[in-house]
Amino acid sequence: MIVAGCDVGSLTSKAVIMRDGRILNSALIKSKAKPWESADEVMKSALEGAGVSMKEIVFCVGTGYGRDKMKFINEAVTEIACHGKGARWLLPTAMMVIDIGGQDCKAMRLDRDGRVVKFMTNDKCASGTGRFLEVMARVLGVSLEELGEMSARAQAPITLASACTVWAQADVIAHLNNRVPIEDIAAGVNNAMASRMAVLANSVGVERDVCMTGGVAKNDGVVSTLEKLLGVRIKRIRRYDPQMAGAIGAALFAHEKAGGGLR
Amino acid sequence: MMEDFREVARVLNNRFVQKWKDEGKKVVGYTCSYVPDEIFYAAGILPYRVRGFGAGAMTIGDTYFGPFICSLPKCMLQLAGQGDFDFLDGAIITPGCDSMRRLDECWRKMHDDTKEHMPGFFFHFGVPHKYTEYSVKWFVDETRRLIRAAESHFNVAIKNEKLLEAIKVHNVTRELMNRFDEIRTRKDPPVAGADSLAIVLAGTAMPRDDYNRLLGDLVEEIGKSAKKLNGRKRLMLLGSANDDVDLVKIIEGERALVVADNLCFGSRFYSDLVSEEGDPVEELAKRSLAHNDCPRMYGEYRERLKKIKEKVATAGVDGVILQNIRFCDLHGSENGLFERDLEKEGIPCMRLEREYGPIVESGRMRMRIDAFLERLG
Amino acid sequence: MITAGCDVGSLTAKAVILKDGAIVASEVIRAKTKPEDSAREVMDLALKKAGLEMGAVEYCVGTGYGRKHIPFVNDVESEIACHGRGAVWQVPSAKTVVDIGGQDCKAIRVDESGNVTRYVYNDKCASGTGRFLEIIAEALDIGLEELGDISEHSTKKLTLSNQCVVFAETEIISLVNEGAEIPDIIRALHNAVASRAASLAKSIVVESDVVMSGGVAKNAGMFRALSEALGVPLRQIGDPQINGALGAALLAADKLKSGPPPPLRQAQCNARREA
Amino acid sequence: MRRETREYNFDWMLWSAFSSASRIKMGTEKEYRTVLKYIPYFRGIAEAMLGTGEAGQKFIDCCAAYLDNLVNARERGLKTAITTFCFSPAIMYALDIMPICLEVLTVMQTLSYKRGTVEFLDYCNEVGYTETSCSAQRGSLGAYLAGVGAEIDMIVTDTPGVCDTNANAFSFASAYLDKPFFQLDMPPQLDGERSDDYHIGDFKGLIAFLEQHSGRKLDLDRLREVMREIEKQDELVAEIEDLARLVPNPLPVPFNFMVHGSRFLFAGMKECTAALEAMLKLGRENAARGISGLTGGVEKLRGFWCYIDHYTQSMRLWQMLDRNGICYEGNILSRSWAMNAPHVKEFGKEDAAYSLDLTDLDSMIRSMALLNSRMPMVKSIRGPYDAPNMWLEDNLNLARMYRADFIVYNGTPGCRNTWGMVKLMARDTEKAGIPTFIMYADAFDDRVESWEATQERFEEFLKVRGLL
Ligand SMILES: Nc1ncnc2c1ncn2[C@@H]1O[C@H](COP(=O)(O)OP(=O)(O)O)[C@@H](O)[C@H]1O
Ligand SMILES: Nc1ncnc2c1ncn2[C@@H]1O[C@H](COP(=O)(O)OP(=O)(O)O)[C@@H](O)[C@H]1O
Ligand code: SF4
Ligand code: SF4
Ligand code: SF4
Repeated sequence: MIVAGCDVGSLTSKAVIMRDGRILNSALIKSKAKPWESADEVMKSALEGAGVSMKEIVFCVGTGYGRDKMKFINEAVTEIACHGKGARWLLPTAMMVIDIGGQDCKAMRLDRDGRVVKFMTNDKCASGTGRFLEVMARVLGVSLEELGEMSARAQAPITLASACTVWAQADVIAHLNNRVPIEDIAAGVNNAMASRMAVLANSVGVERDVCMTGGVAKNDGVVSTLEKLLGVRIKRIRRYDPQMAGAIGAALFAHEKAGGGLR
Repeated sequence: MMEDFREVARVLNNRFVQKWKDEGKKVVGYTCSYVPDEIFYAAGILPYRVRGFGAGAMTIGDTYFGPFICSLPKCMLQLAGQGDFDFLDGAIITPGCDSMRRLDECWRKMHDDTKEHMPGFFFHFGVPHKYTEYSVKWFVDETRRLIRAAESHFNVAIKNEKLLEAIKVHNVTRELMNRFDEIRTRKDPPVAGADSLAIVLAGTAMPRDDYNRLLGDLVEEIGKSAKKLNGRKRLMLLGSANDDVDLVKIIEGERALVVADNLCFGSRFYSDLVSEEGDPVEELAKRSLAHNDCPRMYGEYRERLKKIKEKVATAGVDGVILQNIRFCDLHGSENGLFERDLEKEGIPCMRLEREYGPIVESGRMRMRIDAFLERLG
Repeated sequence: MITAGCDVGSLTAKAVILKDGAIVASEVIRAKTKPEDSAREVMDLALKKAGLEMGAVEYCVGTGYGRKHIPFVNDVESEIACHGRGAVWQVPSAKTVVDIGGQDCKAIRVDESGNVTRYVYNDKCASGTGRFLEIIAEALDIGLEELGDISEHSTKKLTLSNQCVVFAETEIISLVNEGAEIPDIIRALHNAVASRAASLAKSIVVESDVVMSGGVAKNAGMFRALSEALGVPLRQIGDPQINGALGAALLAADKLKSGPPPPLRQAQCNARREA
Repeated sequence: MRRETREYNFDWMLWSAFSSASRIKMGTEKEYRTVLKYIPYFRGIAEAMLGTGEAGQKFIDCCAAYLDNLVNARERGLKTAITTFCFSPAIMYALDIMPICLEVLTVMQTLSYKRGTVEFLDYCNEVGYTETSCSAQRGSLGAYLAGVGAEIDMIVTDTPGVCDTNANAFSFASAYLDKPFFQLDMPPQLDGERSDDYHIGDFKGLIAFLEQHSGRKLDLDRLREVMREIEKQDELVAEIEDLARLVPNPLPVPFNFMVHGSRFLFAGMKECTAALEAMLKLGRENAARGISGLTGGVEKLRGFWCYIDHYTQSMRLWQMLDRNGICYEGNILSRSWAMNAPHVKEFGKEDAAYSLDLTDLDSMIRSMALLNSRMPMVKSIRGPYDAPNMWLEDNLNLARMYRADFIVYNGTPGCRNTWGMVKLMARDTEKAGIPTFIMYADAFDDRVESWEATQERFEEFLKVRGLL
């Protein structure tokens, strides 16, 4: 039985094709202005890679910011539930999920069955989101990957006035102009991000194991600072790309809804 | 009836107010549920609860208020400055919370600049934060001060027997609303939370006699209604003031119903009767100060929690939404306590922080509410 | 007497060369990562236009966000002082200046000689600045220069609710998805930015004549929106974007009159933060 | 909160820093370095305070003595109560209750540790307290909520009706920790019989509450003893304030903080009297020599703070003022409203002031109630800002009396009360001809606006407005 999950986020869109609970293929593209276009394109690309046609998909679940606007889905599920589900698949011992995506971050606690029992989101202000990191990486002239690695080499991380993404950007420029080593700035950026996230995580209550999902899970600077702040180890995900967690969860929901048993 | 209520909930200077004014009668605005309506009813003046609904731009609000202030009073000032409240003959500002009390100065300074849009009668009404013998005494004095000021400004006499009569009329509303509550919390109720809010809003913005009549009819009618909104999750809404029916509509969507609340434009409007015996001013003051539904009454959290738990049980609530306007400290922090203590009892809660003002983009809010409903199963 | 002003902003760098009270050349370029590079380049271009060498400039004042890093100035002044001075030179009857640049928005009250009597900056966050317009223009794939014209075609009034720049972007995208017309959206965007700037200006009490300066003043839609939000007509100035640099050059001339120029300032380079 | 933060007791950390500092005698450089090694981040404050000589030393002694009692409260049979600043703790000392004034402890922590109170600030949010609330309490409240400070017996606040945000922090704490709660509520008017009756009724209620929860009876002689000390202290403060009127002002910049720290936390303590005496002594010496209290000895400008002063880490604001030759004429929160205070006489504000009458219990309770209702914040920002005896009038009077060249507003974004009216106030003070600067920084949290940005805007203000 072939099913699919499609996650149209604010920055990236993801699709996962699954056969009998195994991932056949996945795809990730930058989101377009119109969510249905993103959905169509990312699905097309995932299907092509899997050598599967749309008709063969028995059930498809949509999630993410644009979930209500997709044309081909059978059902829409919120990204909270999908990330919870996906995280459990990525890390079977996960009791807590921290997801940092492009425009919001979420902390959730799972019950033994992988259902979300408690969650908090931050979406009032763009600081504390993946978007914040992107803006900073651009100002520093480094890639997102480098931004994560660099902070390990920092000597004296700066404190960033992190109230606002746009102003934090001005702050970063000022530090650059003052010839503050770029590593120290990068570390300051990651710290600011991690400490915002830590507040959220602590307020839902940290429980082990912690699984990080979303694009920012790939930023090791943020993850390791977060470990320090929360006082727990965060298992690095090897099973699949953590940025795909939402789409994986959606596909797993599709699998269940189409009558497939839990693996 | 329901259509009348819905209309009054949407229009500030509504038909009823216009008619009242056409008859040459006065209207006095107030900002907080701690101002006793009865006083103005007794004076033949229409008490009108000032709202922030419908403010688009914030040019005036932001000119006078600082940046870290709840947007509800800012929106009120914006509307006032645009002339939307020009129909008011008076306004009463209370120190409900720190953001709201500064509407007093901001409104006056705006008037200094424009020489417009401030009612002739403008009164700062000090409401204590506690219920004790001496605070009631103080508040009785304060209420008398208000009465005297209104009497002399509007050239009316607010006599005790008139006040007692007003109390009776307002208690009728409270009793009708309690009956309405009973209908609203039935198993498959005939009415949604959005309409319940419209009904309360109408009560704060139209002549009480008209309102009681319409409300009586409505309660009668829907009490018998066969309409059933079934199969939905039952929510309770707590927190900051909300006078926007659309917000409740977004929360309810297709799959949920708001069946209970503890809101300023909500149950706080009709909870607690005023004793019809004794000195009316004292009784009004006592009801106000004993009315501890709002976190501005410090140190009474336990009592509020108890009330809410009772409501959760009687209304068969599946989940509680704890919302607050950004920068609303009172509700923002009390929501944290409610969350802790209600979750402990197995009552699912979700906190929601929002900006007050026109709701344009509802996607984010929808996502969180959907996730919460998913959690409720 | 030849003086120069150099304004290194967050988005653009500007230079003005003044000779005996008249502008002989001005130049605007996009700012580079390093403020010293922007400064050098824009000044070189302006000098070339004027047919002058740097040595001919008797006094140079730097201003703007990157002012401390300009390698060739005799003195630096804040943008507030420069915008005030520049505006009064362009419109002698000016009493209030509203400057909206890339990263901040300021309202300035000035006396007849262009001295600043009061001023305020944008509070809270970056909404109400040119950056807001840039981000949205980018998201909608529209050039900054086109915004003004497009908003002319608006027929319906829309309101934006989000104050956050970054979220306003999402909100706008969802408006597009819901089929709202681009001109209406742009107009709403202009109104949102203008309304923030107007409340800022009003908080220090607006007195006519009002001049709008900064790059955003080149956007006719914004110019009109601000005028509406303030409820007073605005005075147009030649090139509003160079107003700061012009003010700097004027201040340079003032300083030159009152005494010989100090030596060139050392740009701050390695001022590592105090521990 | 990091694990290591949880492992240290909050009060104990402060105690160890301050008591080490109090051991730094004016002695040898070597001794000084050795002690500083144990308290590395304390350096900024230690140097600034000790730089004022005996006065600073005595003040640090006083802090250490207070913290010593706090850390050992249980062993010494003392109860503890969380209190607000702008509350005179004397009544507590008279009942053997240790006041824990959240704001002052937040300041101590911000001044002495590198990470300041960041983790505690965040901890409050984590347990559900709103993130947009005032950081002044949150900074140390977090420690008590987390259970890493002294055990709390009761909670007393005197800001309802003045600053609801602040009161809210205390009612949150009481609900969260499940501890008895008492509020002194402030009506919008300060004076007049109605208000006095209210204040006195409330204060009697407070005494009953304290007696109930401490299990002690208010002892007339103890109270009188504490109040005598306050009388002495008020006298000293009045003289110190009078010296601040001189041009140049002979007082060093940190004195102002020391004065109000004393009044909010140490009122009635003998050590506090000693510190104030030493401060007055130094002030008089400087005055006799006609020199300024600034390190550079030259006074270029005088500034008055219309709200809280900017503490943050390492006392950077004060160092900047000192460096620029700006004399800090204090802030509205450091002014006393005792009958003998210079501004009370100058402006004929006797009805807004208090005096102590030690005749009998009734007169003492009455005096304490009125004293408390006239603590600066509680006095000046309870009603409309432009009403008599309120913020605007007090600011203008004080700024003029101290011949301030400019006024600065600084607070925390959590301060609804003042942010709600500060634009209006600034307009009025500007109209009165005093340049006014509104700072957007948070006095207790560096993450709101960086110090670099704050400093730049401040210096720009001085320059653009032609002050420096
Ligand atoms: N390779 C990477 N290394 C570090 N960070 C990354 C990487 N790839 C993506 N990110 C981060 O992930 C974010 C996007 O996350 P994503 O979960 O795709 O967002 P959304 O689902 O909201 O569109 C980006 O803003 C970026 O900060
Ligand atoms: N040609 C143009 N048409 C319309 N708007 C413009 C134009 N050029 C610049 N802008 C606006 O001006 C802003 C930059 O203003 P500027 O005064 O140059 O900023 P800064 O001095 O901070 O670099 C941009 O954010 C943009 O919104
Ligand atoms: S919502 Fe909160 S902050 Fe706003 S006016 Fe009401 S109580 Fe005050
Ligand atoms: S502060 Fe900045 S990031 Fe936050 S809401 Fe405002 S513009 Fe957005
Ligand atoms: S700073 Fe403001 S909120 Fe904080 S205690 Fe003071 S008045 Fe209250």
